[in-house]
Amino acid sequence: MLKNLSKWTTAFTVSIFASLSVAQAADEKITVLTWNLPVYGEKINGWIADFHEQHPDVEVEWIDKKGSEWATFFQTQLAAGTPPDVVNIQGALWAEYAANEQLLDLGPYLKNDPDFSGRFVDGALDLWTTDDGKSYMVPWYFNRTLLYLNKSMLAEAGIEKTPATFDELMAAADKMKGEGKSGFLTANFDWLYWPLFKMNGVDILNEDMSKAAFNTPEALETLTALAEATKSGAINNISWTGRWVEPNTAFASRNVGMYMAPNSALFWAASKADWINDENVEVVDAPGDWWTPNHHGWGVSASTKYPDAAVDLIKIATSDKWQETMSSTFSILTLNKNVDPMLIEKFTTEDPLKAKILTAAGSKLDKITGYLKSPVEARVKDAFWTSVQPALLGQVDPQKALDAAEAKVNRVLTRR
Amino acid sequence: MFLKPKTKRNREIAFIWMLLLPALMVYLFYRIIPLLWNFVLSFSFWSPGKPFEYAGLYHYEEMLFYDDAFWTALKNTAVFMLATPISIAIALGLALLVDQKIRGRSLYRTLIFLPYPMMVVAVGIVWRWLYNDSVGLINYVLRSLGLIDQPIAFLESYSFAMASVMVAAIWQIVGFFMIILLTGLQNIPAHLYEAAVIDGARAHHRFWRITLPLLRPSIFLCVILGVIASFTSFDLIYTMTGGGPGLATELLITYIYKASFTLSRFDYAAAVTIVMFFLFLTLATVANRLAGGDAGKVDIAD
Amino acid sequence: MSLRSRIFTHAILISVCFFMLLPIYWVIKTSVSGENLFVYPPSIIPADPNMFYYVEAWYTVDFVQLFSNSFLIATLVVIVNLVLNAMAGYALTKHFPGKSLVMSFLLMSMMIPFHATIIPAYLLTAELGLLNSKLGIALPALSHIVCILLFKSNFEAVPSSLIQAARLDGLSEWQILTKIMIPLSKPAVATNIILSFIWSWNEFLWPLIVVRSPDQQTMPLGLVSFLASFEDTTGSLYAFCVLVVLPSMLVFLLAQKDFIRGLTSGATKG
Amino acid sequence: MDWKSLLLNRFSLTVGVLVLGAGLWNAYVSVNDDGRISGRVVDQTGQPVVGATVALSRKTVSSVDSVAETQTGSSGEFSFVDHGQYALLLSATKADAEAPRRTYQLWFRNQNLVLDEPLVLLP
Repeated sequence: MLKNLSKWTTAFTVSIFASLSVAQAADEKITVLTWNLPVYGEKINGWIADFHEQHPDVEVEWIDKKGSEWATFFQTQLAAGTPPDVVNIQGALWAEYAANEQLLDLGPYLKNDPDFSGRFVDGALDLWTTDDGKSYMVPWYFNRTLLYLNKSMLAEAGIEKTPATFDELMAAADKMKGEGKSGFLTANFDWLYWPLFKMNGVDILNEDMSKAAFNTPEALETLTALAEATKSGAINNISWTGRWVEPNTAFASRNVGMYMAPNSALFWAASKADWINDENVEVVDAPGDWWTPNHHGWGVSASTKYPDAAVDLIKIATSDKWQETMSSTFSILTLNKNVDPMLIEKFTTEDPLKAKILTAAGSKLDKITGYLKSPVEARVKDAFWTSVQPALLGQVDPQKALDAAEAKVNRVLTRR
Repeated sequence: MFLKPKTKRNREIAFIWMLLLPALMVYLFYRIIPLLWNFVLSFSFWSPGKPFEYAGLYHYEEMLFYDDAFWTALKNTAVFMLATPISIAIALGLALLVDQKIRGRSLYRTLIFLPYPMMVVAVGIVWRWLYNDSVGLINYVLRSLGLIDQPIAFLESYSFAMASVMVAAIWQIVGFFMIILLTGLQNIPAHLYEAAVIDGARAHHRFWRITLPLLRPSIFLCVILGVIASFTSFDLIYTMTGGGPGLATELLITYIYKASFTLSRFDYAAAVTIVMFFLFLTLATVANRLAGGDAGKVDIAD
Repeated sequence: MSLRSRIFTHAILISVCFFMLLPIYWVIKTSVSGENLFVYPPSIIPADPNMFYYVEAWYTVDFVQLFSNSFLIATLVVIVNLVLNAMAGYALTKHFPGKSLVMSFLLMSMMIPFHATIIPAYLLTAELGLLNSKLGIALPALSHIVCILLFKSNFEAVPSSLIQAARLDGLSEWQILTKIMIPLSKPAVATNIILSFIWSWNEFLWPLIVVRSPDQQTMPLGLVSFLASFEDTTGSLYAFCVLVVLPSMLVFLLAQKDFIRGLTSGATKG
Repeated sequence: MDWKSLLLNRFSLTVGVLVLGAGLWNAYVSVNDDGRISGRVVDQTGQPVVGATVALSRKTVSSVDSVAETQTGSSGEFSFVDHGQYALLLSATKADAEAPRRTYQLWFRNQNLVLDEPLVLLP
């Protein structure tokens, strides 16, 4: 009986193993991980074809994960010691992996290949360069915050001058509020709301990123003003609760006077609402010209077995040929010297608003704020935001919120 | 004479373990070993690709004295768990109704159960949209009935977010509980009621004295499934609110996930996991005592 | 039952059913009308319904691949669950040293949240060489404790006289399990099938981690990648939701008679 | 359980119906999926337009990709083969005149399509 059973069990186990386990990867293979681009498959297959011309013997595997699950996947792969070779990382997340020595310094590759390093807009590479001069990523596509003005609402409220300071911005927002209408809206994920603080001279951290620097009287004033404006309806409270769809939709519904968001957000809204065009929308820099990026770059895992091949794939991905496709598919800047002007040129007649927005997005690259090249960036963000969000929504006293945020952020910076 | 039964008994025991082993292996690999790993991790500093480093009670201290998010998540979890007794109460009411000899009762049973097989991610997407403040159905209905003037952003409001998520969770599971309780109801021997009627017991007496005590195993099963469901509610919270606004709907399980993968503090998340495990274990032991002691008896058909 | 209480009962049940069905109706309505973000007030009956969102959903993801992956995994999970749970359930009806230890081992396992164990579980699966395979996705779900307990109590309800008779007939323990116990425990089998199918079909986080290549993706992953490309604003997303949810609904609707009747008839054998 | 009840229970029946439906649908698709589009371009007065450029494009999430172009023939007719789309946009231009973009949704990829109404060039 026992014999029978074990025989049966073995047979069963063997058969399911045989039928369902997939043979593990081929010998030479590099894996590419993208962020939230399942629709781009065809084009990525194009890169792979180009790549095979150079490396006929190296297989390429492409994986895409949605933004919210990207980190979960990547971290698990890191833990297992099998990170994808070529990774597309959003925002400042790379700093953490770089600090943990999980990303390759691309500096030598950039130095050895002037064509590679020379294809990017001046200053573009700095976005991913650390203080000690290491370049961990190269640009793939670039978004940054701008201020979009709903012209008809501004005209209705009798506002002729574009707000140039925080106070003017708040005053204008207040004038435009009304039944179902609000004056100002911002996207808030990552640090996208930070220009509001920066235009009042508030920084997140001090110079050497060792301590919180935001608990100042200016910050208190800013926070109080934002909370009051939110309460009065001058600021749409989706600013502090929405993610992506919600704020974009709110602006698209034409009831919001001013919208501070990355350019891709506006294009998304424009694809849903016809009224968003050159006639009805003006685009300007936020007061003080401050902006926060929402950008994507390419890096190579430090543990890759084929660093040269991985870099070659990145070169293909950032080449003029494929960046042209990228830029025209998504109407997006690539920080590629040759490609971006062509894209803007193409839109000047076809869609003047897009041309204007992209021109603005590609300028004043030094006015960046809310971008921490810190390994604990995500923790600082979480500590700050979970304390300050309730204050913005009128749940907590602003000073208490700032104190709590400061304590938490400082603890994040000192703990291991 | 003496040896033979012993070997027979031995063989029987070996056979029993043969039967048990495959299932136990699954739990060993995917529950117990990971738990031990978490246990070790909770006393270390670690991040993916780094070696373990002894940390002592660092993470536990952090949790107890510095991390208000943990306490909020704990409190929210306690609140969220109320969804289980609420669903059981509603399910019991429904079970009593569909247990009666009425026309179309099997149709009612089916329809009420229908939400349960739905994928939680899809349920989250749908409910998020029903709750939407500008175009959501719920706001539309409330506004057209004149109950509210201003639309309510349910999932973005501190006061409503948790309740809104709980409504969705209850909506999904209540039919399942109803079926389990219905099973229990139908297994209560009819003669007990008949005897009670003869004794002159009123309806509510019969309910409290006969129905409820005899339903205890079924109710306990619901409680256990409810606890498991509150783990899987991760998907629901994750798709509906992501724990927000602020920490208003952050549960322990979503907090563990966030600490691990968003903040890459796996070591700290492990400590929270261990605390959560012992909390639930205590809770289950207490519930088990209340249910009569033998959790093994728990079942649908008893 | 008086007429009044009958009407009262129906009124309650109808309104409950209405509440249960409303979200489902709403998904279906949107999947054929696509009206969503910019339409207020929402229309109750879809204006100009069409099936083109389903066409778009179908072609946006490799539906056949997703479906067959999910289906194969669910089938594997259901079959192995039946075998493992019935075996373990049968073993637990017997007395043996260490039984209470096993019971507490099982109950303890139930208290461990799977989401907190992803990384070690992943590392273990990697050791087994089963990453990115259907078996790897299925492994953690191959047994469910609730179903083990279910089998146990169903088996305990089988009259012992029947088992004695079988023993006298010379049936081995294994034959008793397969020839007597399981045929007499249809309710447990039906419940096990439904529950393990639903749970496997809907599992989201574990496949997300284990799966690397698109050809191993399951339906929930397809849904999430759908969200990534469309956010939640299009009719095709809801069309895909319907397609995702349909199979588990279908399994339930087909088996529900056995499921509900099966469950309710459990004790009559005792 | 004999073969009849095995065959006629609701599980086999449901699966059978589904398989049958899928089979019929696939048969229908394979007959009609040559991806032929044919139609005509006319001007405002209804006269066929010769030599107009007809553009076939598709809408993606964020842009409109052009797929193919052709010229109308002597009676204003045009056709495409093997278009490979399940939803497509058609527009026509000649000199300054332009026919507004029209959307066609199809039941399956590469479905044959005969335009009921001609594309009308507007100045």
